[in-house]
Amino acid sequence: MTKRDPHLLLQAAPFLRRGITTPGLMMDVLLGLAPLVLAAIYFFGLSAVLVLLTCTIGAVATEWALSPARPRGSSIKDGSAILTGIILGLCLPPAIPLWMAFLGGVAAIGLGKLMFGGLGQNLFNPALVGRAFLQAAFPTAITTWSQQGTITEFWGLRLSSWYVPFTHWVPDWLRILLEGVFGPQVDVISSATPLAFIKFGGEAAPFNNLLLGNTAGSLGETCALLIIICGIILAFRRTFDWRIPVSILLTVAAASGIVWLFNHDSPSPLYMLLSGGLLFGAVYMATDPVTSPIAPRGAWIFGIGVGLIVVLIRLWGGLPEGVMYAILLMNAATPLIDRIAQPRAFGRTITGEVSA
Amino acid sequence: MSLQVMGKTFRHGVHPEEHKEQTEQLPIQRMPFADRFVLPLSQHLGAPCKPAVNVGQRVQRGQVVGEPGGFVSMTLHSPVTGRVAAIGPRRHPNGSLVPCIEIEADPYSTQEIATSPAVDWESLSLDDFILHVQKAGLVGMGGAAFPTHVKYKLPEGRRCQRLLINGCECEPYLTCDHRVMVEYAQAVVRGTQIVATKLGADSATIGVELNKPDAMLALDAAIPAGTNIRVASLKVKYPQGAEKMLIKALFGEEVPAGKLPLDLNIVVNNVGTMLSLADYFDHGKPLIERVLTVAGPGIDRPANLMVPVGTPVRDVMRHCGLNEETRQVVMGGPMMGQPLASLDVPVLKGTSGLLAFTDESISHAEEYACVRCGQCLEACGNFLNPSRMARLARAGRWEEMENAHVADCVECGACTYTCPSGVPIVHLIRAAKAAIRQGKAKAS
Amino acid sequence: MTEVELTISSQRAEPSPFRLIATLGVAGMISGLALSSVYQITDPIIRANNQRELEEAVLEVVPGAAGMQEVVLTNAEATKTIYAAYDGDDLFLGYAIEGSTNEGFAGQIRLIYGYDPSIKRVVGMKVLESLETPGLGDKIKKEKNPAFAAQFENLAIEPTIVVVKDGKDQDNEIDAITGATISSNAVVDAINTENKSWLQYLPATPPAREERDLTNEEDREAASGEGDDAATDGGGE
Amino acid sequence: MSNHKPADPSQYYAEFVKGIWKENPVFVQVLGMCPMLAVTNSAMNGLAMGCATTFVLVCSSLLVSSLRTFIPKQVRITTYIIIIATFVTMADYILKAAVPDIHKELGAFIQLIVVNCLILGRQEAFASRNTPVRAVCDAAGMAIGFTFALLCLGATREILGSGSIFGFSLFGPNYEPWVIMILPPGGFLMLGMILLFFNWLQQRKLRRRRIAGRGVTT
Repeated sequence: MTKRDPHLLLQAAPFLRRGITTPGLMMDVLLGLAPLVLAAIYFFGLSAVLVLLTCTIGAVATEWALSPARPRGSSIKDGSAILTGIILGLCLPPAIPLWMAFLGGVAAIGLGKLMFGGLGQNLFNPALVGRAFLQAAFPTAITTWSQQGTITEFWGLRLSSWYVPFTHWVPDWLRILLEGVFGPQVDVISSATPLAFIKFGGEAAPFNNLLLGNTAGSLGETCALLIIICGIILAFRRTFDWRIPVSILLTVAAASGIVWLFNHDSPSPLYMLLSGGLLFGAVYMATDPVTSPIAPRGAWIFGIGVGLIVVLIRLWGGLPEGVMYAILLMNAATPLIDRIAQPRAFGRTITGEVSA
Repeated sequence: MSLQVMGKTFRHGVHPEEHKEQTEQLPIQRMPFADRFVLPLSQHLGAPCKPAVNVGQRVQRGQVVGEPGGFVSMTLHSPVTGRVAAIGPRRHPNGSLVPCIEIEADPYSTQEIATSPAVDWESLSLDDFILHVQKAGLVGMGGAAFPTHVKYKLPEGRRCQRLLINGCECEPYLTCDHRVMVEYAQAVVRGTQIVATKLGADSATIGVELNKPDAMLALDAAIPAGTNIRVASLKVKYPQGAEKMLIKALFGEEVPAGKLPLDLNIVVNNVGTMLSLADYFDHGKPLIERVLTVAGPGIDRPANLMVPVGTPVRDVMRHCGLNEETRQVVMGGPMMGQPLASLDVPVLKGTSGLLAFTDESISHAEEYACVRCGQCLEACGNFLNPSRMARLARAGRWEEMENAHVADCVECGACTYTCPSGVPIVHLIRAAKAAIRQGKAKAS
Repeated sequence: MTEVELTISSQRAEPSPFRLIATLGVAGMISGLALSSVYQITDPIIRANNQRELEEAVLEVVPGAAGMQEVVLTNAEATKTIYAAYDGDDLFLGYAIEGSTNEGFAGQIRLIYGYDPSIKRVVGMKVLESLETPGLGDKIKKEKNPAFAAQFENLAIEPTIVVVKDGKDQDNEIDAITGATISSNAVVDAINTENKSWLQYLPATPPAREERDLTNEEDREAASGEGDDAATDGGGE
Repeated sequence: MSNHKPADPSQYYAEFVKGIWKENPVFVQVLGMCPMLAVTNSAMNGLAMGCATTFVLVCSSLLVSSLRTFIPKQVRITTYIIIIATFVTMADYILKAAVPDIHKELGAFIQLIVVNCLILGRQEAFASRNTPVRAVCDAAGMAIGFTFALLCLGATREILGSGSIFGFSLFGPNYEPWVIMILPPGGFLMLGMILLFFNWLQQRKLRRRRIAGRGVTT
C-alpha cells in the first residue's frame, strides 16, 4: 500500500525552468556578433570569411580533440568554442596567414580553456589568450594591418592568407592556382591603425571614419557605430552585464579626458573611445561571464581597472593598443575581486555581520 | 477605494510563468469523504503529538485524536466520523515512514462536526488565546506548517506592532489562497481582526499580488469601517511569499539574518490560517480541512478543493481525473514543492496544492558547465551567491559555505529556476545544509 | 680510557668553533688560490677578446678600414674615447663612435657607428648590445635584418637623422622597422645624441697614424704572447 | 654508508644511468628550472649551459665526496657553496675566454649555477654520503641528464623560434619564426609540453605493464 508508484519521476524542486540555456546565451552573443561579421566581410572581403572560418575550425577541432568529456565532443554543444573562434577571428588583422589563425584557435581553446579544466574553469578569456599567443609568437604578422580599399574587389584575396604553414611564402603553383580561381591576389600594403598613427607621430583619423569603420584595424573592431548598437541591444537582452562595458568606457573617457585637459597633444577622449579595439573589447571580451566578476560591485571594479590600464598602456606604454592586456590583467584579478565584492546578503551588513 | 495601483516589491527575484489561469476562476468545491484517512502525528514543525485514542475506538469528526507533545506541538483532530483502524507507521509525503493514526470513515455517518460552541475570544487573556489556537490545531498553511500559536507567544521586550497577512501566493499554479480571499473574504478579515486585537497590533496589512485584483476588491469590501486593516498591493514576483521578502517589499525593512520577523515587531500569517482561525473562534471548528489547488497538465478536471486533512492523495487525484500521461506528482507549489514517490500519502495541514506534470511539461534541464553568468545572483532575494554555493557544495567545502551564509538560504529555488546551465543549485544547497547539520551533530 | 672515548665522541658531535672556522678558512683559501690562478691564465685572453671585438666593430662600421687608434675628446663636462680608423696605407677614413640609449623597447641599446667628417655622413652602424624583442625589435641588428643597418651606410646627419614610416626619400631619413618603431627610434636617437655632443669637438685635422698599434698582425701576435703587456697597452680604459 | 660494500662496476653503471632517464633532474625531478627556462632559447646555449653545469657538478661532487669525512656537519652547506662557487667562477672565466659569444648570451646565468638546486642537492643527498667514484658516476649521470634536457628544450625552442638548429637554418629564408618560443613564455610552454609528453610516456608504460601483468595472471 505504501509502495512507490513506479511510473512517478522523482526530481528535486523547482519543477519549472526559465527555459533559457547556456547554448542559448551563446547563440545570443553569436547573433549579436553577426552584424560585426557582416561588416567585416563588407570591409575586408572574402579574407574576413576565411580568417573567421579558420579560427573557428581551429577552436572547435581543439575542443573536440582535447576535451576529456565523454562522449568525446559533447562539450562542443554548449557553443562556447564556436564563440571563442569567432571572437578571436574578429580581433585579428584581415591579412593574417590562415595557418596562424588556425594556430590561434588551437591556442585559445587549448591554452586558454581546456588547460584550466574546460568551460567555466578558465581564468582568462580564451579568445584573448589565443590573440595574446599570436601576438607573442608572430608579432609582425599580427601588427600588419591592411588598409581597406587596397582591395577593391570582394573576391580579391590577400596573398598573405595563403602562406604555407610555418613560412611566409606562397609557392608559385599555388599563386597561379589562386589567381585562376579568385582573380588577382594582392600583396599587403601595410597601414598604421588610427592609434598607431597618433602614437608614433602622425595625423589622427577623421571621426566619421572611426565611427563607420573606414580605417585599418582588426576585422571586427573598426566600425564603432555597429559595435555600440549591437552592444546596446545585447545589454537590453541582458546577455551580458552592462556594468562592465559602461564602466570601462566611462573610465577611459574620464582618465583620458583629464590627461587631455592638461596636454592637448594626447588623443582626445572621444578618439580614445572610438579607436582601436576598445569598444569591441569592452562589449564582447571583457563581458565574458566566466572571466569577469559575477557580482555587480565586482563588475564596476573590473571595468574601472580595465579602463585605467587601457589608458596607461595607450598613453605611456610602449604599445599603441592595450585593450587585450588590460582585459587579461583584470581577468587575473577576477578571483580576487570576486572575493572582496560579494553581494551584501539580505539582513546583513556589507561585511557579512548580521545587521542590527 | 484605498487600493494602490502601483505595487511594491523587493529587489531581485524571478518571474516564472504563472499558470494560474487553469484554476483561478474556479470556486472552491468540497471533496467527498474518502474511505480511509491517514493522520501523521507530526504535520507541523516541532514535537509530534501523542495519540489520544485507541485502535478500534469510534471517533467523531472534529474530535481530538492527538494531544500536543509540548509547547511547539499541536492538537490533532479527526477529519471524519469513523473508527480508528490502526496506529502505526505510514508513508509521509516526504518518503519516510512516520507514526500515523489511520481512521476508517463511517459511510453512514452524517459527518456532523463535534464542536464546542463559538469561543468568546474577546474575554480571553493572551495566554488563554494562545492555548486556544493550539487547541484548534492551527499551523501556517502557506506550506511550512509552523505552529501558529508559537508565533503569538511574544518574547520579552517584543510586541506585535504590525500584523502582516500573507496573500501573495507567488508560487505558480496555486490559486487556493486566491479563492479563499475571494470567497471567504469576510472570514479572513475577521480572523485578521481577532489576531490583531488579541496581539494588540497597531495595524494589520494584507499583502496581495497584483494578479489577484478580485481578491483585493473582495477583501477591501470586507474590511469594516474604523478598523486599521488595509490591503496592500504587490508586484507579481517570486518568492514574494517568503515572509522576509514580503516584509522588505511592504515595509522596506530587512529582517536581520538568522532572526525572525518578531525582531522587527512584525507577525506574519497566511490568509488560509486566518480563515481557519476565524472558523474556530466563530464556529468552534478546528483545523480539520483545508483548501488546496489541484492542477497541472496531468489533471483532467483542475479544481480548488476543500479537502479533509488526511485524505489520501490518490483519492484527490482520482476525484480530479489524473490522466495517463502524468509522470510527476508534486505536493505544494512547483518551485518549492515535494515530489511524491507514491500517491498513497495523505494531504497534510500544510498542503497547498497537488500538481501533476506530464512528460512534455516537465522541464528536463540539461546540465552544462556553469559559466558564472550571474543570473542566479540576480534571482536570489537573499542576495547570496548561489553560483559560488553550488561550486563549494560540489567540492564539499562546507565551512566556506557557512561563511558564505548558506544558512540564510530559504531554498526558494529561484536560482535553479533561472540557471541557464541547468545546475541543480538549490538541491546542492539542501544537501550541503544536511551535511553541515550532520557534521555539527557529530561534533556535539 | 672511557674518559678518552667520551671526549672524542663529544668532539665529534660538537666540533670546536675553531675547527669550524679553520675548515671554512682553508676552503676559502684553496678556493681563492684556485680562482686567482685561473684568473691569471684567462684574463689576458678575455681582454684580448674584448679588444678584438671592439676592433672588429670599428672596422665594420668604417668601410675599408684596416686599423684603428684611440682619440680622446674633451668637452666642458666629460671626456670620451672614440676611434679613428685607417685603411691599409694608414690613410684616415673616419671615426667610430660608441653610443647608447635606455629608450629601447626592452631597455638599453649599445651601438657603435662610423662617421666620415669629410662628407659629414654616417657610414655604418652596428648594435653591440640590446635586449630588443627577438623577431621584432632585434631587427636593428645587422645579422638579423641587413636592410635596416644598411640604411646607415650613407646617411646625412644634417639637421638631424629622422625616423619615418612608409619609405625614406631624404638623405637624412631612416625607414622604421615595421612593428618596431620604438627600437628604430632608439637607435637613431642614440646617434643623434652623440652627434650633438661630440662632433663639434672632433680634431680639425684627422690625427696621424701612430707607429705601434695592435691592429697590425705582428703586434697582435706579440701581444698574446706577452699577456700583461698587451693588457696595459690595449685596455686603455 | 655504502663504502663498506665491495665495489661492483654494475653498481657504478646504475648510479650513472639513473640520472639520464629514470631520475632525470628536469623531466622527473623538475629541478633547476631557473637556468632551464632562462637560457634554452637555442640549442647551443642549452648545450653550453649544460656543459658548464656538468663541469661544476662533477668537480664539486668529486671534491665534496673526497672531503666528506673532514667537513664538520655544521658548516657543510657553507663549504659546499664555497666549493661550488669556486668551480662556477672558474667555468665563468673559462667560457669567457674560450667562447665569448656564447658567454655573452648566457650572461648572469653562468654565475647563477651556484644556486641551482640540482647541484647543491646532489652534494647534500649523494656526494656527501658516498665514495668519490660513486659520487662522480652519479654527478655525471645527473649532469648528462640535465644537459640532455636543456638540449631538448633548446633545440625545440630554436627550431620553432628561429627555424634553425645550432645556428643552421632548417627551413630556408621563408620560415616564419614563432617569436614566443625564444621569449620566456615560450620556455614555459615548451617545458609544459615536454613534461606532458614525459607523463604520457610514463602512464603508457604503466598501462602496458598492467596489461602485461594481467596477461601473466590469467
